[in-house]
Amino acid sequence: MAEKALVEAIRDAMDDEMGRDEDVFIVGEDVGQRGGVFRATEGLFEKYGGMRVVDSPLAELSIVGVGIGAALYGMKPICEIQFADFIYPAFNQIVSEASKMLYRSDGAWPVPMVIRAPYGGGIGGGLYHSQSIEGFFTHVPGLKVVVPSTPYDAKGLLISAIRDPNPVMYLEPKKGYRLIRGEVPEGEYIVPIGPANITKSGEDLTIFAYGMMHFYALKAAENLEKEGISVEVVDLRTLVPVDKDTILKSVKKTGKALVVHEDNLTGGYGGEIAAIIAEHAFTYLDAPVRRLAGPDVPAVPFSHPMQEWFMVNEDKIMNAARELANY
Amino acid sequence: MAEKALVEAIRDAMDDEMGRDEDVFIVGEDVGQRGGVFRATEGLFEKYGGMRVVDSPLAELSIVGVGIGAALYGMKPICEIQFADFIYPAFNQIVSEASKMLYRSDGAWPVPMVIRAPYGGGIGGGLYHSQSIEGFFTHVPGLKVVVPSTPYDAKGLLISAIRDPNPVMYLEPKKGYRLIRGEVPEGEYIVPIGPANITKSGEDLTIFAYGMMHFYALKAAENLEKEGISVEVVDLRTLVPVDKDTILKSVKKTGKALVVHEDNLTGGYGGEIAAIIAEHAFTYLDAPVRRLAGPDVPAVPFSHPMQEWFMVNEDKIMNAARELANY
Amino acid sequence: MDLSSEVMREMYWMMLLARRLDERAWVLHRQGKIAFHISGIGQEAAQVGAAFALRKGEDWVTPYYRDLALMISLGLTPKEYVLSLMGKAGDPSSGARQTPSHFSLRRVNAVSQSAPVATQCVHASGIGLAIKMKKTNQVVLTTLGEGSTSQGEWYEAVNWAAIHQLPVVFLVQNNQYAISVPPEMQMAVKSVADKACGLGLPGISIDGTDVFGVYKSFLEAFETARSGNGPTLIEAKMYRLTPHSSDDDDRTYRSREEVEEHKKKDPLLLARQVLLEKSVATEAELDTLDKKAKEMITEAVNFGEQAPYPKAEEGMHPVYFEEVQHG
Amino acid sequence: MDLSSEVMREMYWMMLLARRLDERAWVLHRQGKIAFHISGIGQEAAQVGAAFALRKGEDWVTPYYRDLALMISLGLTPKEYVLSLMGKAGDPSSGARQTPSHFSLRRVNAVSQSAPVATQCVHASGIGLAIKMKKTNQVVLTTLGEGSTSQGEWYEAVNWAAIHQLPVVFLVQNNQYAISVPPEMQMAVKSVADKACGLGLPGISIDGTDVFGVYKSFLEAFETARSGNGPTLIEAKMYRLTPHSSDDDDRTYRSREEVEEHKKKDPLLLARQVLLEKSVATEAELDTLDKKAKEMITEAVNFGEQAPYPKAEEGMHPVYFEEVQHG
Ligand SMILES: Cc1ncc(C[n+]2csc(CCOP(=O)(O)OP(=O)(O)O)c2C)c(N)n1
Ligand SMILES: Cc1ncc(C[n+]2csc(CCOP(=O)(O)OP(=O)(O)O)c2C)c(N)n1
Ligand SMILES: [Mg+2]
Ligand SMILES: [Mg+2]
Repeated sequence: MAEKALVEAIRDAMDDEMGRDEDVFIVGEDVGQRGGVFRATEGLFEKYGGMRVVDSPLAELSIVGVGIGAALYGMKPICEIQFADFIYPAFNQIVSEASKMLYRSDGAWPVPMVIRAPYGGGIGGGLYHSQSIEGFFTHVPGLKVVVPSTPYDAKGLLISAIRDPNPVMYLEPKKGYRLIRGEVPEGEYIVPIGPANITKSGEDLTIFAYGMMHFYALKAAENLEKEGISVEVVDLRTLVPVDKDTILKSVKKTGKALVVHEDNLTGGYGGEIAAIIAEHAFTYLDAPVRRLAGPDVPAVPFSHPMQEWFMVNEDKIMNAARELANY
Repeated sequence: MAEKALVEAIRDAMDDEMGRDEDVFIVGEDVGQRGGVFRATEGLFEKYGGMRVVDSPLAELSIVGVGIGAALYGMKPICEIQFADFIYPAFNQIVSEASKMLYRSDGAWPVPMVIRAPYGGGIGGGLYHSQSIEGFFTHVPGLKVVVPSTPYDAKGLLISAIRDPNPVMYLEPKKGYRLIRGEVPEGEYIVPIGPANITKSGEDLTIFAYGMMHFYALKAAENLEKEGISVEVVDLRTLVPVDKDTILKSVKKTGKALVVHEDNLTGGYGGEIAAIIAEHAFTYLDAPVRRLAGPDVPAVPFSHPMQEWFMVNEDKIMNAARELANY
Repeated sequence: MDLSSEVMREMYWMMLLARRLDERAWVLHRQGKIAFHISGIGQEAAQVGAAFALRKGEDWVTPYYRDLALMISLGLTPKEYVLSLMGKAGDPSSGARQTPSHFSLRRVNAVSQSAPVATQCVHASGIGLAIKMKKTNQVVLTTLGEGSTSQGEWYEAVNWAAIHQLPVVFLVQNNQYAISVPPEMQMAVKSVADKACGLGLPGISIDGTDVFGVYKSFLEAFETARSGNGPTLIEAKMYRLTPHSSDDDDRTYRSREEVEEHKKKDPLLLARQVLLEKSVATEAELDTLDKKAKEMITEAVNFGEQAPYPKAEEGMHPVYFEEVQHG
Repeated sequence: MDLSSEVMREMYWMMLLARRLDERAWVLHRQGKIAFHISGIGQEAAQVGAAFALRKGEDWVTPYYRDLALMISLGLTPKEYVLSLMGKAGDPSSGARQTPSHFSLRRVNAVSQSAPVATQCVHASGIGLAIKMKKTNQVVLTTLGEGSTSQGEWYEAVNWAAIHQLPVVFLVQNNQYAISVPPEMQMAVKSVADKACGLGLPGISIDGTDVFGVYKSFLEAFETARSGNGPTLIEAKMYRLTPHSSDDDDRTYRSREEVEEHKKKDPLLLARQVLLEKSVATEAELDTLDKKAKEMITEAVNFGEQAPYPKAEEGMHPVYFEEVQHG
């Protein structure tokens, strides 16, 4: 099995699925000859041609809206949004159209499509190349939301997403594109949409995270182990539909929950997880459910000191976990 | 003091402020001669003319974007979105622009504007004339979010919103436009943005609600009183910035919290309130924090039985409160 | 190209049936038997003319809410329409989830429309792209009102079709109003057809009250599209003979005289005159048709009144494809 | 209208200063002293020509990220620019919150721009509306790239200006690429100026490499706007002589020969030739200017390197106006 970077696993998944199924195509800005600004589609234009790797006009709502139309016809579009920060022009097409189409037609019109978007900060991108967007899209019934944190999951989840008969938002922790490496099998395999993954077992508290934050959480947990704090780590992987069972089982075991994301705190996805725990594991809790998240400022500032101030990282996770363990 | 309907109080606030300050103007679809599809701007076109009550083209992003431009220049636009359901085309202008402008310019460019949007279901509006949108907009640092539930607050909060130097989203529970009536003073007064309002004092549990749900919660609480259940009701009024103090004080007193909204449950604003309570009032809680919200389907269906199934109402609130009281 | 008498009669019949059904809807609304109606009265010629130029069941349509005559021409039955008017089970458009006239009919490739205007045009371009990829010789018809061309969504949709020479025909039904707002407040060009030159596709403006003339124009445009020569923008000029919807009071923004004046150019009367002049039908025959239409509609209304409402819990599904009941 | 020698020299100076500053930014990037650069090299003539036709400090500008020469002409100093390049405290555009070249300069009415393209054009129309309301004789200049005219936002902005005859001039800097995508993939018209006819305003296409010609065109357009005769769309044709940004590798999508060919039409060289031909300046004088520019820039870079970073906690503010430090 080859070791690959996250972005390579993503490319593999698209390449494989396009090879297997000629209804799968890619549409987005600079996905063609340029191979995507993060090189996620590198080589695919050369391999599959401009009718299957389509450079769109600079207009996100049309990327998604045209994708929806093609999906209604029976195709399986993969819509690439260049940076998650630029998805808002397409908000109406995602929220009003893709996600409501099946329900509003009483099941007549499924929309099998994937929306891929690189997200997250810590890469010097400033306010508009660093944003997390899951706080919005996990509030959209009809849409599934997936965030891989390992190359293995990235490939398996993307294949699942492409084959899923529903619209799936597939968020890519872009800081990890080349930083996160791991074993990726050749060829076809699936990581199902839905189940969370317990990536480290522990006794004293559970950290819930996803994407880059899961990467850091795991490192934090390993360090804390040496301090004698036994941390369980759950990689949520699928944010919608959320895997309540795994979450509750883990909290019921450890009695303490730390929910981590880099998105802004208020109204973020962590509130949902905290609320689920507070409601359904109340009698098992030995401490308040703690959220560690990005501060409530518009987005990640550019200048290094302010960026570091904004970003959740290994240290901040360790501090929060220590505090919670000592509660 | 005259008794007025909610929509009249809203109109009064705009009329008064436009009379006092000629930088205030209204822009939106059919706000002119038509007086707005809900008649909220009735008579204002005749009084102030087409340059201050501007019929926009049918294009929401331009309503907000043009409003932002005018606000940058020093005007105080009131942007009307005809139905909250149609705000998504303007999502980019609200989230990327209005809300981030001050921060991204290090304070140089404030955006004093109001975005008014009638929201909510139970009026036979079906999927696209019934939506609640606060779940999205309470996750946007830089934006304030206000929801009145009485005519008195409606006028006082709207005057505050118009005078506020920040972008304020002012959500109008449209089912209550004519249904909710109450005393409204003539002339100038203010209800400050920020503080929640304890509208009924009680001992056994607290219901947190806003808009129509507050209207029902209050009725439910009054009924429950007769059953011997003493319910405290908090009208949140301002969703962002949230009044943590009032929330926590109340929960610490009653030990039980029921959070109610008609927006979809998952990722909704209730998760934030529940998470705040779970984190900061943990040791005071005598029961799990309970959320009662719209189900996780795309929006309110049209046909009456399904609409009623969707909507949170007095009965459902009473049932949830009873259960919680008996925990 | 000369139309056979049979086809001319058929076209007249569709206009007539749609008209009588639409008129009955207004009556049902006044009787309190339906909650909402949005009308296509005055727009039948454009719709029927376009529909007859399509290959029914093979070509695709993304319609809008005034397209009753279009849908009837494609095969929507009065019974089906009445079910949706009444929010009854079996409504093929949405299973009574959407407000009436938000059409969908999978069996004839008529895609579900939502309420946010112009979104359907982007889907049409996506369907057109899929057709181009699949190299079939289908075409797509998409329709909307002139006010809705103010949306960026429309612009982006047309832009895609023009760049990629997609087989899409954009029908703009210019009925002189967007609720209360006239075209001069929507656009600075004299005709919607003028917008085509800025987007690089042919644009024509036609008399939307002459069903037979409309037919010819669409036959040409579809032929162009079918043979790979790209999209066409067609503005059909007409007049909205009714208030915007059953919620509207159009006396606030237009005079009765203006409306009466336009009734003289009622497309149904004009078509009737042509049939008589060309001796395609006699007065008596046409009166018989009228009787037949009314009978069918009365039967449909009775059928609708007997039909059950959806069960409340049907509102729960299908949010995701996995929940769709098959068979 | 003949330009005085002094003004011509001044225009050349601004182009030169911007060019040398821009070139230095690329060097700083290669040296690892700055994290990111996005360049205006090749676009200076259009920007300086437009800027000189403005009434500096009185008129308004909503610029875009390649407008270094425009901003320098308006009074942004090299020191200020270097602060933003380096993410240092005192950056007047954003206090180092945004990535470099996302300009804002309140003292000359240059509004803060974000990264999502075309949003600034809508603000320009809003500012234009405010100017019309206030009956001043100011004008607004808004700029963007040709690819960005694919956004619905741009269309809606221009539509507003055309309908209301607002004093806005839309400058489209057509540099032949949107990252990797050529104009043929963005639009089906031959020139961006052609888009004007569909929107009902005058549109012209000019040589964007001839600074003095550009100046004349803008003087006219601003005069038209100032006298209440409405907006103009100006396409300035040019070539992006650098990669899209410091993150781009343009060899993946265009040949070196193509780039070299266009260097012959470098607008700075062309301006220099004109000055020499018209004997407005001697070679020696121009070389002295060059030396002066380099000295100023070296001084600015030294200044920037000495300047402190913002403190980490400065990232906390100002989210709301209440937090703005006054004075
Ligand atoms: C995005 C959006 N904004 C607002 C509305 C409310 N609305 C419904 S129809 C309409 C007017 C449409 O006018 P036009 O496009 O001319 O079509 P017509 O109704 O005249 O056929 C408006 C404003 C909507 N449906 N969608
Ligand atoms: C809404 C949005 N989508 C995508 C991007 C990423 N992006 C930045 S610049 C650019 C190309 C812009 O091309 P053009 O408008 O021609 O301007 P140029 O850079 O050539 O001056 C893209 C796609 C963005 N900034 N905003
Ligand atoms: Mg119309
Ligand atoms: Mg360009």
